[in-house]
Parts: sequence; C-alpha cells; structure tokens
Amino acid sequence: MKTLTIILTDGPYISEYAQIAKKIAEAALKRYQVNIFLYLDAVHIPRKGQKPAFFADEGGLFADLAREGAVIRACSRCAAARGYLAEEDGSSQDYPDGIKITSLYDLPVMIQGSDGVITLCR
Amino acid sequence: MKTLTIILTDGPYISEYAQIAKKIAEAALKRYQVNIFLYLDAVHIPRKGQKPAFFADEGGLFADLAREGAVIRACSRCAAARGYLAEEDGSSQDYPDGIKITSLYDLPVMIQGSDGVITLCR
Amino acid sequence: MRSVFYLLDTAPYGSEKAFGLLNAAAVSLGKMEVTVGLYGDGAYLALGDQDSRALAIPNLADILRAYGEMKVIVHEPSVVERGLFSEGLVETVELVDEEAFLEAMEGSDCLITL
Amino acid sequence: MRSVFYLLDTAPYGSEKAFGLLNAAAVSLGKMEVTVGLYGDGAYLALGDQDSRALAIPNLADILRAYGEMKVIVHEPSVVERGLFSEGLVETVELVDEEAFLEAMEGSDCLITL
Amino acid sequence: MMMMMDVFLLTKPPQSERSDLCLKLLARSEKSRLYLAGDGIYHLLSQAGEIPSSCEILASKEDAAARGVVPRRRAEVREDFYERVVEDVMEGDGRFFTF
Amino acid sequence: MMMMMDVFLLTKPPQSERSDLCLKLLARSEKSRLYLAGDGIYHLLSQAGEIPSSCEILASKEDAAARGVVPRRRAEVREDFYERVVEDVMEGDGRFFTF
Repeated sequence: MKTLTIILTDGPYISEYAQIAKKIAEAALKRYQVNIFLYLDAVHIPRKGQKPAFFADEGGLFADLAREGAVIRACSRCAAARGYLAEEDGSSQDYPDGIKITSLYDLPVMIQGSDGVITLCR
Repeated sequence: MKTLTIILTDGPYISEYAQIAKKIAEAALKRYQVNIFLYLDAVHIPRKGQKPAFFADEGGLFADLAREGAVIRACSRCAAARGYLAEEDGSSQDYPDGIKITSLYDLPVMIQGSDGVITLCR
Repeated sequence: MRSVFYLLDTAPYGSEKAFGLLNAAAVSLGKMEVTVGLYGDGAYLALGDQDSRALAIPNLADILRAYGEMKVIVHEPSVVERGLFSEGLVETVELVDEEAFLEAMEGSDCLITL
Repeated sequence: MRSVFYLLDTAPYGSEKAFGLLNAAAVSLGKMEVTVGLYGDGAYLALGDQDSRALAIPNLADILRAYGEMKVIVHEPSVVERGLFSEGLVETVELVDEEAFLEAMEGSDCLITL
Repeated sequence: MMMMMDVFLLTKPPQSERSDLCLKLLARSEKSRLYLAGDGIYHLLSQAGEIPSSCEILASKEDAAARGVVPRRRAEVREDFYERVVEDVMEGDGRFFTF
Repeated sequence: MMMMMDVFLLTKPPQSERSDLCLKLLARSEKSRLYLAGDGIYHLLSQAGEIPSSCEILASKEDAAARGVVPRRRAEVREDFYERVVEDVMEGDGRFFTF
C-alpha cells in the first residue's frame, strides 16, 4: 500500500491547516497508509479536552483519524517544551489513544517510506 | 500608578514574543502596574510542566511575572478551545497561581485603564 | 486610552486572527472609540458574499453586519491590488485612501494588531 | 523519497522555524539526500557572526557549521535584497542564483517548508 | 510521449512570498495542475496572467464559498477537491509541491 | 514649543508589510524614535534611506548579537533597551506604535 505523510507545524484553531490536514487524511485513508507528523506548535493539536465554542474540536478530529488507522506522531522535543510528557511507550495522558510522542528521527523514516509528502503550515 | 498592558497572541517557543514580553514586563514592573492579556495561541504560554530542552521555560517566566505582581489574564474562549478549563474563580489546574482565565470583556477594561499598550505578535 | 485602532492585515478563515480581532473590537464598543482597519490581506474580510456553512465556522461578513455601529475602514490601495474593487463588499465598510487610513491610525490613542 | 529539500523562508531567532528546520534536516542526513534552501528572510540564517549567548538559546550559525556535510544553498537575490552581500556569511553555505535554486527544488523528490 | 504532470497545492494568498515562489515553479513546468485551497482561493479573484494558460486550476468549493470568492478566471470549483488532490499526489507521474 | 516625540517599536524584518506600514507612519512623524528588537534588528543592515535622518534609532543589544548584525546605519545598540522602551511608552508625550 502506498503511503502519504502529512507534516504540520501550527496549533489548532489559529490556522486552518489542522482542518485541511484532516480532509486530506480522510480522503487518503480510503486507499493509502497515512502518517501525520506533528512538529513545533502542531503538538498542541491532539490535546484532550478541547472545548471550542465556535469550531469543531480539532483534537477530536485527530483522535478519529488515529482510530481510522492514521499513524500520528508528535515530536518529543516540541511536545516536552510545551508540557506534553510521554510515557515509555510514547503514549501521553494528554493525548487520545494511538497518538504518540516520538523522536524527530521518525520524521525522515516516514518521509523515506512515503510516496507523497504534504507540509501544511503558515 | 501608571499602567502598561501587553497583549500577546503567539504560543511559547514558536516566536520570541513571550520572551520579549517578559523583558518589557520586568522593566515595567519596577515602576508601573503591568497587565498581560493572553489571546489566541498565547493561552498556551502559562501552562505548567513545560520542559524545553534548549530554551528557558516560558511558563515559568510568566509564573515569575505573576508573583512579581503582573496581572495576567487569558481569554476564556481561546483557553477553552485549547483545552484549558477554568474554575469558578478563573484559576486553572493547568496554570500557575495568580494567572487566571477570564472573559474577553476584560481586555477593553485593561486597555481603557492603561497609559501604554503594546501588542506583540507575528 | 479613549480610542483604539484594531488593525487586521491577515486574510479571514486562513487564520483565527480575523475572528479574534472582530471579537476584541466588538467587546470594546461602547467603552472606547473603536476603529477597525483592514489593510493588506485584511481587505479580503470585506468581501460581501461569504458563506462559511460548509466549513462549520462563523461567517465573518455577518459579524461585520451584526455590529453595524462598528467603524470599519478599508485601505483602498489594498482593495485595488487584490482585485476586490469590482467585487461586492460588505455595506458597513468604508473605503478610504491611504492618507485617511494612516490618519485614522495616528488619531487613535492605541494600536492593536493581532 | 530519496531526496528532500528543506525550504526556510523565515528569519532565525524571531521564530522557532529555523531551529526546527535545521533539526529536521540534520536527522535526515545519511538517510536521504538533503538540501537546505535559504530563501527570502531565511537568508538571514547565513550571517556568520551570530552570538546568541545573551538570549540563552542555541546559536544557529554554529548548527550550520556543526553539520558541514549538509548542503545549504542560499538564494542570491534574497541575499542582495537584504543587504547581506557584503556581510560575512557562514562558510559552509553556497550562494546560488535563482535558476540554480529553483532547479534544486525541482530536482528533489519532496519539498518541506516549515 | 506523454509529458509528466506537475502538481501544485497552494494555500497562500496572492501577495505572499510563498505564492510568488509557487508561481515561479509553475511557470517553469511544461504541464501542470494547480490546486487552490484555504487562502489560496484568493488567486481566483485576479485575472492577471501569472498562471500559464495551459495550467489546469482546481479550487476547493467550501473554501471558496466561505471567502465569498467567485472565480474571475477559469477554474473548476469542486466538492471532491481533496480526493482529487490526494489522487494526484499519490498517483501522479510528475513533481508535487505544496506552498 | 517642544515638538512631541512619536515612538515606534518594530520587531519585523525589512521586507515585511508591517515594517512598510511602520515606516510609512514614521515618515509622517515630525520627531520620532525607533526601537528595533527581535527581527526588527535586520533594519540595521541596510543603509537605505527609508528612515528619516532625524529619527533616533535604538536597538536591542542581545537581539543584534544573536543575529550577527553589525549596524550599517547610525544606531544606539543598548543593553538597557527594554528599560528605555518602557520609559518612552509610559512617559512619552507623543504617539506610540508597535509593529
């Protein structure tokens, strides 16, 4: 199966890229493996407990993507800086099941194994 | 006593504005009342438990400012969207003592009562 | 501060800034003299026919209309450069030339840019 | 993907993007063919005499030097427009004209812009 | 011989430097398709000729509607925009660039 | 009669639209002081004359050092930069703008 990797750097709400990524990933999951690498501010996206008054819960959208099979990984340096701590297996109390905090070294591995790479950022 | 209000919209680390705000606030606190309003992504700044590997803990810097007397308030809409929930008195488990989640209606009150207003954002 | 100028220079929908700026301006009404200035890509906010239902987010043109008493000026050169001059713009918005735009900025007690 | 082009078009220090991009490029070395392209305000990263000790953050010019094997090209028109042409630039960085810069982008299997 | 098709996904508005760079690469491509989403939609407003006439332009329907943009240049405004992007990124034979 | 002093704090690099707007307002001011911090530091590199010669320029020392910028135009590079900004914002008699 071919693989698509999406790289994000913005947090939720502040830009529309989490939403666009969600649409691209949904379309891709029908036929392809999807990786999403959360870099810089994007490590905020999967946080549990988001209660936006006027927008869709972007954390929930990414929890859905993980359930549907997307491999979602957050950069450990960026996550730790922003207060998201990983357990030994990369899971985090702050993140939904399946979304893990991982090393930046996973990024080139994802890219290498991909047939398409899309970076979305301001 | 004269009052300075600083408005921020970026999260920690991604831009240098939290650092610049800290320096301005430190300088101002020697002689003036200082208000800081955290809007949009800036509600991430005071989060407890930040462990940056290469930078100063910006949450800690703002906890210091609050201890030194700065009035630091975060927009409740932006905070709730990003997963920061307020207790009835505006405090939050995620924030250090003294930094509160409050209504956007506090922003014009802060501005109105100020002798100087500085907005720092990308 | 008795007057405040809210400067928007980013496009709506692509970022939360337009929405955040309109909210901040709205809660300032009645407390201070408020001017919202649309400059550069902020001029796109003035497009009249916005329909954001499919994105399930607030319609920002409707927010402009809902606060008809809010003074909103648009920098005319920004409008022209972006090909917006012949498009239908929100009725409550006032096109001003560069001189008037800069004067409005200078005439307010404080400038807020998100 | 066997080759990747990391495009930096924002200034260093003002945002985390330059630091993040260099880290991503560094961990890609040896796995893929890596090119870092400095364009627009990204050209400021090439300034040779950076000293970030007083800011207590990493020196980005030193990161460039530490990865001397990393291919870093700078868009010459961006350098000229910013008055950097007569400044001392980091030795490991290669000035290229627009044609060569665009060719390097086209010649890589994928483009990553932070 | 079939020419390879280069694919561009653009989410930045016209006056931005990233749009400029995208259009520079587009101008050098022999066969291209341009996908406009997000603030890239604003490229539909101008009739200016920066985009080669041979380039196919597709735009996201919901993004165009939200912004109140009616295309002033030839473009397909599509509801299945993201399916099409993915198909082109994954199955295309040319290069792919996101800006 | 003393002229009032307008104060500008600029943290954006030269090619940005916010810098342009800042410099437009600066050009209209009769008496001005420009504070350069963050990426505003890069304005020190160019000798170009967009800044009126009557304008005093102050720059943050640590921000200039980090960026490796040696001023190519007259400017005071100061360690007490932020104290000075605050003093001018709070005690100044003219207008204040941040970009």
